[in-house]
This record gives sequence, structure tokens and C-alpha cells, in this order.
Amino acid sequence: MKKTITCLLSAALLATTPVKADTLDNVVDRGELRCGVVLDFPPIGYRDASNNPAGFDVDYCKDLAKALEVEAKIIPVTWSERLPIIATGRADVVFGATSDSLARARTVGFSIPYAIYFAQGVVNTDVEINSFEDMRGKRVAAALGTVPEQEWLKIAKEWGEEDLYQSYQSENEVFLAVSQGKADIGITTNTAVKPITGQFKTLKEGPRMPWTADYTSIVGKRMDVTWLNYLNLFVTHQVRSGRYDELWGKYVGDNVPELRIPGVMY
Amino acid sequence: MIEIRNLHKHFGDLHVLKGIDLEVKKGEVLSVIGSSGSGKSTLLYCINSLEKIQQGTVKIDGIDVHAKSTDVNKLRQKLGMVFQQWNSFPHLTAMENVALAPRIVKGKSKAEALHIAETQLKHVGLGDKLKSYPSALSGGQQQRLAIARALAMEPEYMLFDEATSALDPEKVGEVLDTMRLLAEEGMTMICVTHEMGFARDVSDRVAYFHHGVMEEIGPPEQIFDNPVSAHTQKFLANVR
Amino acid sequence: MQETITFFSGFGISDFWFLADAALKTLWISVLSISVGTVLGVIFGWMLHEGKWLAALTIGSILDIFRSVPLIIQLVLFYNFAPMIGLNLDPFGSGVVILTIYTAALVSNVARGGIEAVPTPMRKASRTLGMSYWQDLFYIVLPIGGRAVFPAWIGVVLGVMKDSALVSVLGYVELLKASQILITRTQEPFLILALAGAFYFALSYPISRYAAKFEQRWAQ
Amino acid sequence: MFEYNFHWRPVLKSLPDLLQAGLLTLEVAVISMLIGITIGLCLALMRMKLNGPLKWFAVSWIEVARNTPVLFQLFFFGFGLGAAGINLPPYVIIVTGLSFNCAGYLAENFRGGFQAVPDTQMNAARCLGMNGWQTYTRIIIPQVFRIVYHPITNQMVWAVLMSSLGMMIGFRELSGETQFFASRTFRIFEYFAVTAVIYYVIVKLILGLSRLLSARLFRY
Repeated sequence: MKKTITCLLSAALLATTPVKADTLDNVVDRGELRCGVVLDFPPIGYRDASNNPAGFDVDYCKDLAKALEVEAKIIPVTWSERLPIIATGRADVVFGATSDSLARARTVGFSIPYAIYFAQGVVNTDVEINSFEDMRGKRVAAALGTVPEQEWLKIAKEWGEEDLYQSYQSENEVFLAVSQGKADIGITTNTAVKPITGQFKTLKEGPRMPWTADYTSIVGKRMDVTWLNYLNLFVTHQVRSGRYDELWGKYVGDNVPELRIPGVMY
Repeated sequence: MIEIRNLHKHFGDLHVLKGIDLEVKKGEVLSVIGSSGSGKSTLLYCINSLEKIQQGTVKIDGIDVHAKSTDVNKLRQKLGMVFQQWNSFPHLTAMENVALAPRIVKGKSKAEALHIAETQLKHVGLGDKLKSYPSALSGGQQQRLAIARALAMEPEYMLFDEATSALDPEKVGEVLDTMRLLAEEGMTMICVTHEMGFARDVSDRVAYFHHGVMEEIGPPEQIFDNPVSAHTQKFLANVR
Repeated sequence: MQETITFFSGFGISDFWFLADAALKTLWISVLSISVGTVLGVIFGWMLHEGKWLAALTIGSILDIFRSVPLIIQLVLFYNFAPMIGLNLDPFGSGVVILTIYTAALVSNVARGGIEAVPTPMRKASRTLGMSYWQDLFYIVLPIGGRAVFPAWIGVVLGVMKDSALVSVLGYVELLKASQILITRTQEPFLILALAGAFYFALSYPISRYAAKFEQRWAQ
Repeated sequence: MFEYNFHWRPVLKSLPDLLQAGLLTLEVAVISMLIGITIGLCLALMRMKLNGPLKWFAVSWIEVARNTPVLFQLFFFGFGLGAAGINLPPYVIIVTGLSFNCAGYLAENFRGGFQAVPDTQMNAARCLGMNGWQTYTRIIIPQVFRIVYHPITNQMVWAVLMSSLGMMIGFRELSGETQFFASRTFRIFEYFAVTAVIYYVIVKLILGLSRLLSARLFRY
């Protein structure tokens, strides 16, 4: 039944809509760039005191829109929505600290890395966790659908501690959970640790996670190579113009990471 | 023996019973007649403590019904009551209806309670309806079930509150026959009733109530044939 | 950090208006979905009554699906399905579509119950007075059946209004999502949840009270 | 056709896990209902029979449970109570939240049920010498249960549907598990479509079982 309706509807649509151009043309035609941004990931994406989107990723989205000479439309997404929103075509691009894993690359397309993160814990002040090994037997939290979650679950499985893991809908719920004592340590990224521990009196900086650095990319439609090319160019221009240094410095601080993997030529 | 002295009952401003004095001896059958609203039913409710009273005493075998120290639940086991609405328990079969109270109130064994139930149901002529639910019984049958249920507690007194007035006319007879049977067996009974024939034939005494006052009491011949009070005369003239 | 940027800030008076505005959005999405859904539901209910088994088999079983699958699943499914067939609906649009169908599914049952609550002799009586089928439907069935199922309909209305909170899953900033945003920023879950609860209560309670009053008046 | 390519293989691979999670959903719903029925019964009696703080307590419970969204209630038992230093694991949050909600709705059903049992049943039982407790447990409540049997069945279905909100608080019942898998494979539509079918089957099973049970329980 549903299938017939689907077929009928799509047939009708095929008859009325012209053959689709690529995303680049679509965005320019539409005059609007639809950016998916994760807004509970300070300082990369958050809401300011008047509840408007702000942060490193938000500014990147606005820069891209400016380059395209269109309006930027920010679509707030959760971690787990970042890729489906591209796969189903509801957004043109996602700035969401998305690690460029090969598994994900089966579903969506990635630009060259535009930011690099390390996984790091935030710990409840009542809990003693100084090294990664101290995490044995502790209750761990992370946001659903993130790389930290998947990496941690691998280790937790080895340690036989999967039961001690709890996932939350957003990074902020993770922080809230750790500060309230629902979990002993929450895994997030190094950039978030400083503002978070500054905000919560009951949170302190935790150890770095042993897995490799997170190379994160802008996400676009997998098949749309011209669009991905454009995004690559955008990333290099942001670095060349010094905008990357400026924004990273503004939101995160010094030690701007170099966006290059030693021994690899992009 | 039931002894009632100077019984007063108010519902708010309404003075329903105005100083009733009455004695009912063991083995006696008393019929209470009167127009509706005269306080007849309230009298029964006060006797088994379903209603509180404001003044006077009600004593059953010397025990004050309304005294704080009295265990009403225990006392009520002496008093069987049958209502105008038959009030059979719809979720239980006829047997279970009758057996429930002996089992949980008197603590009889299940087998014993069921035996009592069967005996009492046969007694009231429902031997073929043991496993039926009330919804499958007629009004008359349900009222006989209610009588059996009361009898199963082996009461010493039976109170009937207009037991036949909610029944279809053709069902009235079967219930009256059952009541007549009980009277013949020597049960002490107080029957609030509109059935003048029953009151005349079965009762030892008849009481006429008018506006909360017991106007007249005496043997049926006296009340029906030579009523003293003008109210009684008028009431009986209307009923006939 | 070169500039001072605050990622978190306390709860301010402007946040109260942010919540109030979100409450209005909850009200708006509910009113829209409930009104359209009710009209559709009444039509479906009438079809279910008149169409007997054929209608039960077709629209009946489709509407049944919407009553047997969690609303949150329906929302996620539709939100992800719509773009595949080229319908680019925002969270609000997707929310309205699903809430409307969901309301219609619930109301169709209520409406059919209402039609069946009108005794057949009464309808026959109106027809013998010379009323047409439609006159009978509008002047007899609607007022009598409507009265009978009014409480049930109010139940649906209140249910849908509260269920509209689930549209937050799609990112529509209604009351619950707004409170989540504020919790994220201010880290004061207790205060903000209490406020959001008070807003919901203020939307729902008067309606249920009002309906109860109506019921009492009709019962007399 | 569409630009979206369906991938069903990952879903089929995790079907055993999903069915396992379906059992968890059922477990949570049944436990919440049992608690909800017990508390709901108490609340109904408190509301009808008592005065003073206990009545006030029952009324506020009932009205808050009925006039705020379940998701809100879950958030409250999660992060709201967390702010007060009470940290419940997700399993307890969902059972507490659903029990709280069900108790509120069932209390009103029970109240209606008690009002539908004639007072005279009470008198009849008391005249047989039964005390208050015996009258309630043997005579009144069995009859009330028949009257509220259908509403309880409906509430059970609601409990199953509402338990899907577990995914919002990180509890991996059927919806949570689905979301967890979907977030790893990005096959949201496929996963949720299969889950919708599982919910539909669970709901139909409950309704069928309830019908069988009522035929056995209520022979009068």
C-alpha cells in the first residue's frame, strides 16, 4: 500500500520537477545555504545569551555562504542526525565536527579535514580519574552516535564493562549527567573541556583518550563530487586567508592545530 | 429481642423518625406499613446500623447497636437484610454469592460454605441455578438469591425492606412465598412492605407509620378491620 | 582567548519570554493539527460507519497503524521519508502532517462512536418527519452524538497537545525543546523544567476543567 | 526515482537485538502498569474518600500526570531530580515516569469505575457482616475491575507506545536500541520502519491477549 503511494507520488514529482542539477547550482539558485550544525558543542557550536546559534562551526557556515553569495540557514542537529540530514537531502552541508571515518564515507562524502580534535574526559570532582587506566570500573558517558562512543565501546568490550556505559542525546546532557553524578566521566573533545570545566564547579579536566586524533571534515552528498571539490577549496582558502587561525583563536584559544597529516599528501 | 426506645433520626433538617418505641420478640413477624417517606425503611437501616441515630437506643438481645464499643460487623451477623433492589453481586455465581460471607466473615471452610450455599439455595427454590450468574436470573430469582444469601449467615432476625416492590407483578408471588415459608419456620422478621395481603396473613403484628411517627400497632385484624387513627383509615382506604 | 566569549549564562528575564514564545508555538502547532485532524477524523469516522467492512478493511486498518506505532517513531520515519520523495518539509511541516494524521486516526474512532451512540429509532423518527439523510446527520446525529463523545474528543485534544512535545525530536523549537536549549545554556534543569511544566499545565488544565464543567451541565 | 538507496541488510543483521529490545519494552510497560494500577487505585480512593493533605496530594498527582507531556515527566525524573542529587538509572527513570503517568490516568478510570458500582452493593455486603476491607476487596473492586478492564487494556497499549520515549533518555529499549543502531549505520529510515512493524505486532498481541483474557475472566 505504502509502496504504491510512494511510487505514485514520486512519479508525479518526476513529471513536474526538472532534472536535478548538482548541489552547488542548487544552492546558488536557491540563494540559501542550508547548514546542519551541532549546537550543543561549545565552543564549536552553541547558543549565545539571546539563544542564537554561535561558535566556530556557525561562523564557518556563514563564511561559506558569503563565499557563495547566498544566505546562510542554520539547521540545529544532534550528533546522530548529522549524516542522515545529508543522506535525505534536508541540508546541503554539515559543519558538525564529523570524523571522516571510512564507515561513514560509505554513506556521505567528506571534504579535506577542517578541524582536528582529541578525545578527552571531563570528570566529576568527587571521582579520582587521572589516567586512562583509572577508567576501569567507572561509569562512562558519551553522546550517542559520536566517535568517542564507538571507540570507547570497543575498549569497554575488551574490559567487559559495556554495562557501565550510558549514552545521551547530546554532549550537554553528558556534561549535565557527569556533574549530577549520573556518570563518573564523560568523553568529549579537548576543545570543550576548558569552557565546560569553567562552567561547572563539579567538573574537572580528565585524561586524554588513547585513540588517534579526530580529523573532522565538512559533510556533503556522497555522489556530488563537484560540491565536495568546492568544499575542499573552501577549507584551503579559510587557512590561507588566516580566517582559520582567527576563528580558532577566538573560540578555542592558542595552539591552532595544523591541518596536515604527516606523510600524507592531500 | 429487638428493643427500640425513643429513636430519633434526622437527615439534616429533615426529622425522619420522631421517637419510636418498639419491641419485637423472638419468633415474631412484624409488618411495617405506611406511605413512602414515612420513615419505615430508615427504621430498618437504624436497626442494623447502616444509619447513625441522633437520640434513643436500639438494643438487640440486650446489646446497644449504636454504642461505640459494639462490634457492628459481629452484630450484623445476627441480622439478615433483604433490600428492595436485590443487590446480588454480579461478578459471582449464585453459589459464590451465598458462600462468600460464611467463608470470609465466619471463617468457614470453602467446602462447608459451599454446602451451606447449596442447602440455602435449595431452601428458597433455586436448586437448579447454583452455577448461574445473577445476570441470568430473573428479578424474583435474584431476590430469592438475596434471601438465601442472608440466611446463609444463620441470622436470628430478618429485615425485609420492601423486598417485592421492585419486581414485576408476576414475580412478587414467588418471593412472598419464600418469606411466608421463613415465617412458618419461626424466623423473627420485620417486613417493611406494601403487600397488604401478606401483612394480614403472615404477620403477628402490624405497625402503621406516618410522617416518622408510629401511629398504630397491633394484630393485623385490629389494624386492618378496626383502625383507630384517622391517618391509618385514610391510608388503608387508598390502598384498597 | 582573545575576546571574552561566554558560552554559558544564567537564566534571565528574556529566557522567560523565550519559553513563553515556545509555548505559543506548541499552541500553534497543536491548534493547526487538531483542527484539520478533527475534520478529517470526522469524515473518516463517518466513512467507517457507512462503509462497514470495506472501509474498516481499507482506511480503518491504515488509521489503526497510526494508533499502534509510537508517535515518535512516526515522526522520525516521516521526517526521513519525505525528502526521499522530494517533499522538503521542515520540522514544523513534518510535525503538522504527522500530528494531523495522528489526530485524525484517534478522532475517527471517536466520531464513529458518536454516530453509533445515536439510537436507531431516533434516526428513523427524524426520517419519518421528512428530513433528508444529510439533514438527519446535521440536525440529529451531530448534536446528540457529538455530546456523547465530547469528553472523548477533549481527551484527544489534550493528548495531541501534549504529544506535540515530541516534535522536538525533529528539532522544532516548541516548549520542550526550548526548555532543553535553556537547560543546555544555563545548566539549571530544575528551575527550567518546573517552568516548562507550569506552561504545559497552564495550556492543558483550563481546557480539561472547562470540559468537565460542560459535561456536568449536559449530564443534568 | 529517489536519490535515496535503501539498505536493509544491516537492519536484518541486528533484528535479533531489536527483538530482544522489544522484550525489554514489554517488560518495562508491564512493570509500569502493575505499579501504575496499584498506585492509581490508591490515588482514586484517596481522592474520593479522604480530605486534607492526602486528598490534595492525590489530586495534584493526578492533575500533573494528566496535564503535562510524558517526555517532560521523564526529563524531570532524569535531569530534574538529578539537580536535587537524586540520580536514577535510565531503567528506573522510565519505569518511574511511566508508572507516575499511568497512575494518574488510571486513577481517574478507577474513580469512574467506583462511581459506576451502585452504593447499594456496599450496603448489601455490610449487612452480611463484612468489614470495610472485605467489602472493598471482595465485592467493590472486582466489579470496578470489570468496568475499567477496557480502559486498562488501552492504557497498557499506551504504556508500550510511551516507553518508546526511553530513547530520549538513553535507555535502550526497542526505540533506543533502534536509534543506537541507526546512529552507527545512518540507516535511520530502514531501522525505524522495521521497529514500527515490531511495535505494531506487540500492540496487536496485547489487544488479542486482552480479548482472550476477558473471555475467561468475565463470564457474567
